[in-house]
Amino acid sequence: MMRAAIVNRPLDATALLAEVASDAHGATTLFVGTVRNVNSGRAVSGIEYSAYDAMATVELQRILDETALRFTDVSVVVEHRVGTLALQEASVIIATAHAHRAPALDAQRYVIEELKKRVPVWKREHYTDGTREWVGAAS
Amino acid sequence: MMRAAIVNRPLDATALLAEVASDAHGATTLFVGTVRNVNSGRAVSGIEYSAYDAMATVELQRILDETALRFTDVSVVVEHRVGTLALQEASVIIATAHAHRAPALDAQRYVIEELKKRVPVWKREHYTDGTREWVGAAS
Amino acid sequence: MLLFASYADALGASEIVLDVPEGTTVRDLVTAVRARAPHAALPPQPLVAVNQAYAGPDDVLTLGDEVALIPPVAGG
Amino acid sequence: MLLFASYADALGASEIVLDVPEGTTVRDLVTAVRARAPHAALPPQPLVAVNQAYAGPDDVLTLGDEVALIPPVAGG
Repeated sequence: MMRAAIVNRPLDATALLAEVASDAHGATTLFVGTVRNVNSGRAVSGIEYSAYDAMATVELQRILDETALRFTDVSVVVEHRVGTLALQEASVIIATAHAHRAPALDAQRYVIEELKKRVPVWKREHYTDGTREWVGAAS
Repeated sequence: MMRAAIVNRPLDATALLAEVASDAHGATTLFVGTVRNVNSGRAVSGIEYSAYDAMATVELQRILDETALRFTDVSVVVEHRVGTLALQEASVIIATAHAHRAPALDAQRYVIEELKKRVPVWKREHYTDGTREWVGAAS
Repeated sequence: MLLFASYADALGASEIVLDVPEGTTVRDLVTAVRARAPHAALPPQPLVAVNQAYAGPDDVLTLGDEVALIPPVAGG
Repeated sequence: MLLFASYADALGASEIVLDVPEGTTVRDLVTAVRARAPHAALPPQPLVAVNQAYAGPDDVLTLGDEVALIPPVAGG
Protein backbone atom coordinates (compact mmCIF):
# COMPACT_ATOMS: atom_id res chain seq x y z
CA MET A 1 0.00 0.00 0.00
CA MET A 2 1.63 3.21 -1.21
CA ARG A 3 -0.45 6.30 -1.87
CA ALA A 4 0.24 10.04 -1.96
CA ALA A 5 -2.19 12.89 -2.48
CA ILE A 6 -2.59 16.63 -2.25
CA VAL A 7 -6.09 17.32 -0.95
CA ASN A 8 -8.18 20.34 -0.08
CA ARG A 9 -10.28 18.84 2.70
CA PRO A 10 -9.58 18.11 6.38
CA LEU A 11 -7.21 15.17 6.95
CA ASP A 12 -8.37 12.08 8.82
CA ALA A 13 -5.68 10.33 10.87
CA THR A 14 -7.91 7.37 11.68
CA ALA A 15 -8.64 6.74 8.01
CA LEU A 16 -4.94 6.79 7.12
CA LEU A 17 -4.10 4.41 9.96
CA ALA A 18 -6.79 2.05 8.69
CA GLU A 19 -5.42 2.32 5.17
CA VAL A 20 -1.98 0.95 6.09
CA ALA A 21 -3.34 -1.67 8.51
CA SER A 22 -2.59 -5.32 7.86
CA ASP A 23 -2.10 -8.31 10.12
CA ALA A 24 1.33 -8.75 8.51
CA HIS A 25 2.41 -5.52 10.24
CA GLY A 26 3.76 -5.31 13.77
CA ALA A 27 4.43 -1.56 13.78
CA THR A 28 2.45 1.39 12.52
CA THR A 29 3.43 5.04 12.79
CA LEU A 30 1.73 8.33 12.19
CA PHE A 31 3.21 11.76 11.70
CA VAL A 32 0.85 14.72 11.88
CA GLY A 33 1.96 18.25 11.10
CA THR A 34 -0.37 20.84 12.58
CA VAL A 35 -0.71 24.62 12.58
CA ARG A 36 0.83 26.02 15.73
CA ASN A 37 0.06 29.28 17.43
CA VAL A 38 3.48 30.89 17.14
CA ASN A 39 6.34 31.03 14.65
CA SER A 40 9.55 33.01 14.97
CA GLY A 41 8.00 34.76 17.93
CA ARG A 42 4.91 35.95 16.07
CA ALA A 43 1.38 34.95 17.08
CA VAL A 44 -0.16 32.93 14.25
CA SER A 45 -3.91 32.75 13.64
CA GLY A 46 -3.85 30.37 10.66
CA ILE A 47 -1.85 29.19 7.67
CA GLU A 48 -2.75 29.26 4.00
CA TYR A 49 -1.17 26.34 2.16
CA SER A 50 -0.82 26.25 -1.60
CA ALA A 51 0.91 23.82 -3.91
CA TYR A 52 1.98 23.20 -7.44
CA ASP A 53 -0.55 20.40 -7.25
CA ALA A 54 0.50 18.26 -10.19
CA MET A 55 4.20 18.33 -9.35
CA ALA A 56 3.63 17.99 -5.60
CA THR A 57 1.70 14.76 -6.20
CA VAL A 58 4.42 13.46 -8.52
CA GLU A 59 7.21 14.45 -6.12
CA LEU A 60 5.43 12.75 -3.21
CA GLN A 61 5.09 9.65 -5.37
CA ARG A 62 8.84 9.76 -6.14
CA ILE A 63 9.53 9.92 -2.40
CA LEU A 64 7.30 6.88 -1.85
CA ASP A 65 9.10 5.02 -4.65
CA GLU A 66 12.43 5.73 -2.93
CA THR A 67 10.94 4.70 0.41
CA ALA A 68 9.77 1.39 -1.05
CA LEU A 69 13.29 0.70 -2.33
CA ARG A 70 14.94 1.57 0.98
CA PHE A 71 12.46 -0.23 3.22
CA THR A 72 11.21 -3.36 1.52
CA ASP A 73 7.54 -4.18 2.12
CA VAL A 74 6.78 -0.92 3.92
CA SER A 75 3.32 0.60 3.51
CA VAL A 76 3.05 4.39 3.36
CA VAL A 77 0.14 6.73 2.85
CA VAL A 78 0.74 10.48 2.81
CA GLU A 79 -1.69 13.33 2.34
CA HIS A 80 -0.86 17.02 2.32
CA ARG A 81 -3.69 19.49 2.64
CA VAL A 82 -3.94 22.83 0.85
CA GLY A 83 -6.22 25.75 1.66
CA THR A 84 -6.55 27.91 4.73
CA LEU A 85 -6.10 26.02 7.99
CA ALA A 86 -6.98 27.09 11.52
CA LEU A 87 -4.76 26.51 14.55
CA GLN A 88 -4.27 22.82 15.37
CA GLU A 89 -5.59 21.62 12.03
CA ALA A 90 -3.44 19.02 10.27
CA SER A 91 -1.52 20.11 7.18
CA VAL A 92 0.17 16.77 6.54
CA ILE A 93 -0.30 13.21 7.72
CA ILE A 94 2.05 10.33 7.00
CA ALA A 95 1.11 6.80 8.01
CA THR A 96 3.67 4.00 7.72
CA ALA A 97 3.51 0.33 8.62
CA HIS A 98 5.86 -2.62 8.46
CA ALA A 99 6.34 -6.05 10.00
CA HIS A 100 9.07 -4.50 12.20
CA ARG A 101 9.39 -1.19 13.97
CA ALA A 102 12.75 0.02 12.65
CA PRO A 103 11.69 0.23 8.98
CA ALA A 104 8.31 1.70 9.96
CA LEU A 105 10.02 4.47 11.97
CA ASP A 106 12.82 5.03 9.45
CA ALA A 107 10.32 5.30 6.59
CA GLN A 108 8.29 7.84 8.57
CA ARG A 109 11.38 9.98 9.10
CA TYR A 110 12.51 9.62 5.49
CA VAL A 111 9.16 10.72 4.08
CA ILE A 112 8.73 13.80 6.27
CA GLU A 113 12.34 14.97 5.78
CA GLU A 114 12.19 14.57 2.00
CA LEU A 115 8.74 16.14 1.85
CA LYS A 116 10.05 19.19 3.69
CA LYS A 117 12.98 19.51 1.27
CA ARG A 118 11.39 18.77 -2.07
CA VAL A 119 7.62 18.88 -2.33
CA PRO A 120 6.43 22.16 -3.90
CA VAL A 121 4.06 23.34 -1.19
CA TRP A 122 4.15 26.81 0.31
CA LYS A 123 2.63 28.43 3.31
CA ARG A 124 1.59 31.96 4.06
CA GLU A 125 1.16 32.56 7.74
CA HIS A 126 -1.64 34.76 8.96
CA TYR A 127 -0.77 36.62 12.15
CA THR A 128 -3.11 37.77 14.86
CA ASP A 129 -2.14 41.38 14.01
CA GLY A 130 -3.80 40.92 10.59
CA THR A 131 -0.58 40.69 8.55
CA ARG A 132 0.42 37.76 6.33
CA GLU A 133 3.77 36.47 5.20
CA TRP A 134 5.15 33.72 2.98
CA VAL A 135 7.27 31.37 5.04
CA GLY A 136 10.82 30.72 3.86
CA ALA A 137 10.65 33.13 0.95
CA ALA A 138 13.42 35.61 0.25
CA SER A 139 11.89 38.95 1.18
CA MET B 1 1.37 16.28 29.31
CA MET B 2 3.21 13.13 30.34
CA ARG B 3 1.27 9.99 31.19
CA ALA B 4 2.06 6.27 31.23
CA ALA B 5 -0.22 3.36 31.99
CA ILE B 6 -0.55 -0.40 31.80
CA VAL B 7 -4.15 -1.17 30.88
CA ASN B 8 -6.25 -4.26 30.24
CA ARG B 9 -8.67 -2.81 27.70
CA PRO B 10 -8.38 -2.06 23.98
CA LEU B 11 -6.16 0.92 23.16
CA ASP B 12 -7.59 3.99 21.43
CA ALA B 13 -5.19 5.79 19.10
CA THR B 14 -7.56 8.70 18.54
CA ALA B 15 -7.91 9.32 22.27
CA LEU B 16 -4.14 9.35 22.76
CA LEU B 17 -3.66 11.75 19.84
CA ALA B 18 -6.26 14.05 21.39
CA GLU B 19 -4.52 13.83 24.76
CA VAL B 20 -1.23 15.27 23.47
CA ALA B 21 -2.91 17.86 21.21
CA SER B 22 -2.17 21.53 21.80
CA ASP B 23 -2.02 24.53 19.51
CA ALA B 24 1.55 25.06 20.73
CA HIS B 25 2.52 21.84 18.89
CA GLY B 26 3.49 21.67 15.24
CA ALA B 27 4.25 17.95 15.16
CA THR B 28 2.49 14.93 16.61
CA THR B 29 3.53 11.30 16.23
CA LEU B 30 2.00 7.99 17.00
CA PHE B 31 3.61 4.59 17.32
CA VAL B 32 1.31 1.58 17.39
CA GLY B 33 2.59 -1.92 18.05
CA THR B 34 0.19 -4.58 16.82
CA VAL B 35 -0.04 -8.36 16.87
CA ARG B 36 1.17 -9.72 13.57
CA ASN B 37 0.33 -13.00 11.96
CA VAL B 38 3.78 -14.52 11.89
CA ASN B 39 6.90 -14.57 14.06
CA SER B 40 10.12 -16.47 13.38
CA GLY B 41 8.32 -18.26 10.62
CA ARG B 42 5.47 -19.55 12.80
CA ALA B 43 1.82 -18.65 12.16
CA VAL B 44 0.54 -16.66 15.14
CA SER B 45 -3.13 -16.58 16.16
CA GLY B 46 -2.81 -14.19 19.11
CA ILE B 47 -0.54 -12.95 21.88
CA GLU B 48 -1.05 -13.03 25.60
CA TYR B 49 0.66 -10.06 27.29
CA SER B 50 1.39 -9.97 30.99
CA ALA B 51 3.28 -7.47 33.09
CA TYR B 52 4.73 -6.81 36.49
CA ASP B 53 2.10 -4.09 36.58
CA ALA B 54 3.40 -1.89 39.38
CA MET B 55 7.00 -1.89 38.16
CA ALA B 56 6.00 -1.58 34.49
CA THR B 57 4.08 1.60 35.30
CA VAL B 58 7.00 2.98 37.31
CA GLU B 59 9.54 2.05 34.62
CA LEU B 60 7.42 3.70 31.91
CA GLN B 61 7.22 6.78 34.10
CA ARG B 62 11.03 6.77 34.47
CA ILE B 63 11.35 6.63 30.68
CA LEU B 64 8.99 9.60 30.38
CA ASP B 65 11.02 11.51 32.96
CA GLU B 66 14.17 10.89 30.91
CA THR B 67 12.31 11.88 27.73
CA ALA B 68 11.21 15.16 29.31
CA LEU B 69 14.84 15.95 30.22
CA ARG B 70 16.15 15.11 26.76
CA PHE B 71 13.39 16.83 24.78
CA THR B 72 12.25 19.94 26.62
CA ASP B 73 8.52 20.65 26.41
CA VAL B 74 7.67 17.37 24.70
CA SER B 75 4.30 15.77 25.47
CA VAL B 76 4.15 11.98 25.65
CA VAL B 77 1.36 9.55 26.46
CA VAL B 78 2.06 5.83 26.43
CA GLU B 79 -0.23 2.92 27.15
CA HIS B 80 0.69 -0.76 27.08
CA ARG B 81 -2.08 -3.29 27.06
CA VAL B 82 -2.05 -6.64 28.87
CA GLY B 83 -4.34 -9.61 28.32
CA THR B 84 -4.93 -11.79 25.28
CA LEU B 85 -4.88 -9.89 22.00
CA ALA B 86 -6.09 -10.99 18.59
CA LEU B 87 -4.23 -10.36 15.33
CA GLN B 88 -3.92 -6.67 14.47
CA GLU B 89 -4.93 -5.50 17.95
CA ALA B 90 -2.66 -2.83 19.45
CA SER B 91 -0.39 -3.87 22.32
CA VAL B 92 1.27 -0.49 22.78
CA ILE B 93 0.58 3.05 21.66
CA ILE B 94 2.93 5.99 22.12
CA ALA B 95 1.79 9.51 21.22
CA THR B 96 4.29 12.37 21.25
CA ALA B 97 3.94 16.03 20.38
CA HIS B 98 6.22 19.05 20.30
CA ALA B 99 6.44 22.49 18.72
CA HIS B 100 8.96 21.02 16.24
CA ARG B 101 9.18 17.70 14.43
CA ALA B 102 12.70 16.57 15.39
CA PRO B 103 12.03 16.35 19.15
CA ALA B 104 8.60 14.79 18.54
CA LEU B 105 10.17 12.07 16.35
CA ASP B 106 13.23 11.58 18.56
CA ALA B 107 11.05 11.24 21.67
CA GLN B 108 8.90 8.64 19.92
CA ARG B 109 11.96 6.59 19.05
CA TYR B 110 13.45 6.97 22.52
CA VAL B 111 10.31 5.80 24.28
CA ILE B 112 9.73 2.70 22.14
CA GLU B 113 13.40 1.63 22.25
CA GLU B 114 13.65 2.04 26.02
CA LEU B 115 10.27 0.39 26.55
CA LYS B 116 11.46 -2.64 24.58
CA LYS B 117 14.63 -2.87 26.67
CA ARG B 118 13.39 -2.16 30.16
CA VAL B 119 9.67 -2.38 30.81
CA PRO B 120 8.73 -5.67 32.50
CA VAL B 121 6.12 -6.92 30.06
CA TRP B 122 6.14 -10.40 28.57
CA LYS B 123 4.36 -12.06 25.73
CA ARG B 124 3.33 -15.62 25.11
CA GLU B 125 2.54 -16.23 21.49
CA HIS B 126 -0.32 -18.51 20.56
CA TYR B 127 0.27 -20.34 17.31
CA THR B 128 -2.31 -21.59 14.86
CA ASP B 129 -1.17 -25.15 15.59
CA GLY B 130 -2.44 -24.73 19.17
CA THR B 131 0.95 -24.41 20.86
CA ARG B 132 2.10 -21.44 22.96
CA GLU B 133 5.51 -20.07 23.75
CA TRP B 134 7.02 -17.28 25.81
CA VAL B 135 8.86 -14.88 23.54
CA GLY B 136 12.50 -14.12 24.32
CA ALA B 137 12.68 -16.52 27.26
CA ALA B 138 15.55 -18.94 27.71
CA SER B 139 14.02 -22.30 26.91
CA MET C 1 6.12 29.65 -17.16
CA LEU C 2 4.22 28.87 -13.96
CA LEU C 3 4.74 30.99 -10.85
CA PHE C 4 3.65 30.18 -7.32
CA ALA C 5 3.32 31.65 -3.86
CA SER C 6 5.80 34.50 -3.17
CA TYR C 7 7.05 34.46 -6.78
CA ALA C 8 3.52 34.86 -8.13
CA ASP C 9 3.12 37.83 -5.80
CA ALA C 10 6.51 39.27 -6.77
CA LEU C 11 5.84 39.02 -10.49
CA GLY C 12 2.15 39.85 -10.21
CA ALA C 13 1.00 36.77 -12.11
CA SER C 14 0.65 33.02 -11.73
CA GLU C 15 1.84 32.45 -15.26
CA ILE C 16 4.02 34.45 -17.66
CA VAL C 17 4.86 33.83 -21.29
CA LEU C 18 8.44 34.35 -22.40
CA ASP C 19 9.63 34.23 -26.00
CA VAL C 20 12.91 32.34 -25.98
CA PRO C 21 15.03 30.98 -28.84
CA GLU C 22 15.69 27.32 -29.51
CA GLY C 23 18.40 25.86 -27.27
CA THR C 24 17.44 28.04 -24.30
CA THR C 25 18.67 26.64 -21.00
CA VAL C 26 17.08 26.88 -17.59
CA ARG C 27 19.78 29.43 -16.69
CA ASP C 28 18.88 31.57 -19.74
CA LEU C 29 15.23 31.42 -18.78
CA VAL C 30 15.91 32.68 -15.27
CA THR C 31 17.94 35.54 -16.79
CA ALA C 32 14.97 36.38 -19.03
CA VAL C 33 12.64 36.41 -16.02
CA ARG C 34 14.98 38.79 -14.18
CA ALA C 35 15.10 41.09 -17.24
CA ARG C 36 11.33 41.15 -17.37
CA ALA C 37 10.83 41.78 -13.64
CA PRO C 38 14.00 43.55 -12.43
CA HIS C 39 12.41 44.55 -9.12
CA ALA C 40 11.18 41.07 -8.16
CA ALA C 41 13.41 39.76 -5.37
CA LEU C 42 14.48 36.39 -6.73
CA PRO C 43 17.30 34.45 -5.07
CA PRO C 44 20.61 34.04 -6.99
CA GLN C 45 19.64 30.57 -8.24
CA PRO C 46 15.90 30.02 -8.01
CA LEU C 47 14.69 26.44 -8.34
CA VAL C 48 13.14 25.57 -11.67
CA ALA C 49 10.99 22.56 -12.51
CA VAL C 50 10.60 21.28 -16.06
CA ASN C 51 7.73 18.87 -16.68
CA GLN C 52 7.17 18.55 -12.92
CA ALA C 53 10.72 17.55 -12.03
CA TYR C 54 13.54 19.73 -10.69
CA ALA C 55 15.88 20.84 -13.47
CA GLY C 56 19.53 21.90 -13.48
CA PRO C 57 20.73 25.28 -14.84
CA ASP C 58 22.21 23.70 -17.98
CA ASP C 59 19.12 21.70 -18.92
CA VAL C 60 17.85 22.72 -22.35
CA LEU C 61 14.17 23.54 -22.83
CA THR C 62 12.03 22.02 -25.55
CA LEU C 63 8.88 23.41 -27.11
CA GLY C 64 5.88 22.35 -25.02
CA ASP C 65 7.78 21.88 -21.76
CA GLU C 66 5.85 22.78 -18.63
CA VAL C 67 8.27 25.12 -16.85
CA ALA C 68 7.79 26.45 -13.32
CA LEU C 69 9.76 28.75 -11.06
CA ILE C 70 9.70 27.15 -7.59
CA PRO C 71 9.94 29.33 -4.46
CA PRO C 72 11.67 27.85 -1.39
CA VAL C 73 9.35 25.01 -0.42
CA ALA C 74 7.64 25.16 2.97
CA GLY C 75 5.32 22.19 3.20
CA GLY C 76 4.66 19.97 6.18
CA MET D 1 10.02 -13.11 45.76
CA LEU D 2 7.78 -12.40 42.77
CA LEU D 3 8.01 -14.50 39.62
CA PHE D 4 6.56 -13.74 36.22
CA ALA D 5 5.90 -15.25 32.82
CA SER D 6 8.36 -18.02 31.88
CA TYR D 7 9.99 -17.94 35.34
CA ALA D 8 6.63 -18.42 37.06
CA ASP D 9 6.08 -21.42 34.78
CA ALA D 10 9.59 -22.76 35.40
CA LEU D 11 9.30 -22.51 39.15
CA GLY D 12 5.63 -23.43 39.27
CA ALA D 13 4.60 -20.38 41.29
CA SER D 14 4.11 -16.65 40.93
CA GLU D 15 5.65 -16.03 44.32
CA ILE D 16 8.12 -17.95 46.47
CA VAL D 17 9.29 -17.28 50.00
CA LEU D 18 13.00 -17.71 50.73
CA ASP D 19 14.54 -17.52 54.18
CA VAL D 20 17.75 -15.54 53.81
CA PRO D 21 20.12 -14.11 56.43
CA GLU D 22 20.76 -10.41 57.01
CA GLY D 23 23.21 -8.94 54.50
CA THR D 24 21.98 -11.14 51.65
CA THR D 25 22.82 -9.72 48.24
CA VAL D 26 20.90 -10.04 45.00
CA ARG D 27 23.56 -12.51 43.84
CA ASP D 28 23.04 -14.64 46.97
CA LEU D 29 19.31 -14.62 46.41
CA VAL D 30 19.65 -15.87 42.84
CA THR D 31 21.91 -18.67 44.15
CA ALA D 32 19.21 -19.57 46.68
CA VAL D 33 16.58 -19.68 43.95
CA ARG D 34 18.78 -22.02 41.89
CA ALA D 35 19.29 -24.29 44.91
CA ARG D 36 15.55 -24.45 45.44
CA ALA D 37 14.69 -25.10 41.81
CA PRO D 38 17.74 -26.79 40.26
CA HIS D 39 15.85 -27.86 37.16
CA ALA D 40 14.42 -24.44 36.29
CA ALA D 41 16.32 -23.10 33.30
CA LEU D 42 17.41 -19.66 34.51
CA PRO D 43 20.00 -17.66 32.56
CA PRO D 44 23.48 -17.16 34.11
CA GLN D 45 22.56 -13.71 35.46
CA PRO D 46 18.80 -13.26 35.62
CA LEU D 47 17.52 -9.71 36.06
CA VAL D 48 16.33 -8.86 39.54
CA ALA D 49 14.19 -5.92 40.60
CA VAL D 50 14.15 -4.63 44.15
CA ASN D 51 11.29 -2.31 45.05
CA GLN D 52 10.31 -2.02 41.38
CA ALA D 53 13.73 -0.93 40.12
CA TYR D 54 16.45 -3.01 38.50
CA ALA D 55 19.12 -4.05 41.03
CA GLY D 56 22.77 -5.01 40.65
CA PRO D 57 24.18 -8.35 41.89
CA ASP D 58 25.94 -6.72 44.86
CA ASP D 59 22.91 -4.78 46.10
CA VAL D 60 22.03 -5.81 49.66
CA LEU D 61 18.45 -6.73 50.52
CA THR D 62 16.56 -5.25 53.44
CA LEU D 63 13.63 -6.73 55.32
CA GLY D 64 10.42 -5.79 53.57
CA ASP D 65 11.95 -5.26 50.13
CA GLU D 66 9.72 -6.24 47.21
CA VAL D 67 12.00 -8.51 45.19
CA ALA D 68 11.19 -9.88 41.74
CA LEU D 69 12.97 -12.13 39.29
CA ILE D 70 12.50 -10.56 35.84
CA PRO D 71 12.48 -12.74 32.70
CA PRO D 72 13.83 -11.23 29.47
CA VAL D 73 11.35 -8.47 28.73
CA ALA D 74 9.30 -8.66 25.55
CA GLY D 75 6.89 -5.76 25.57
CA GLY D 76 5.85 -3.58 22.70
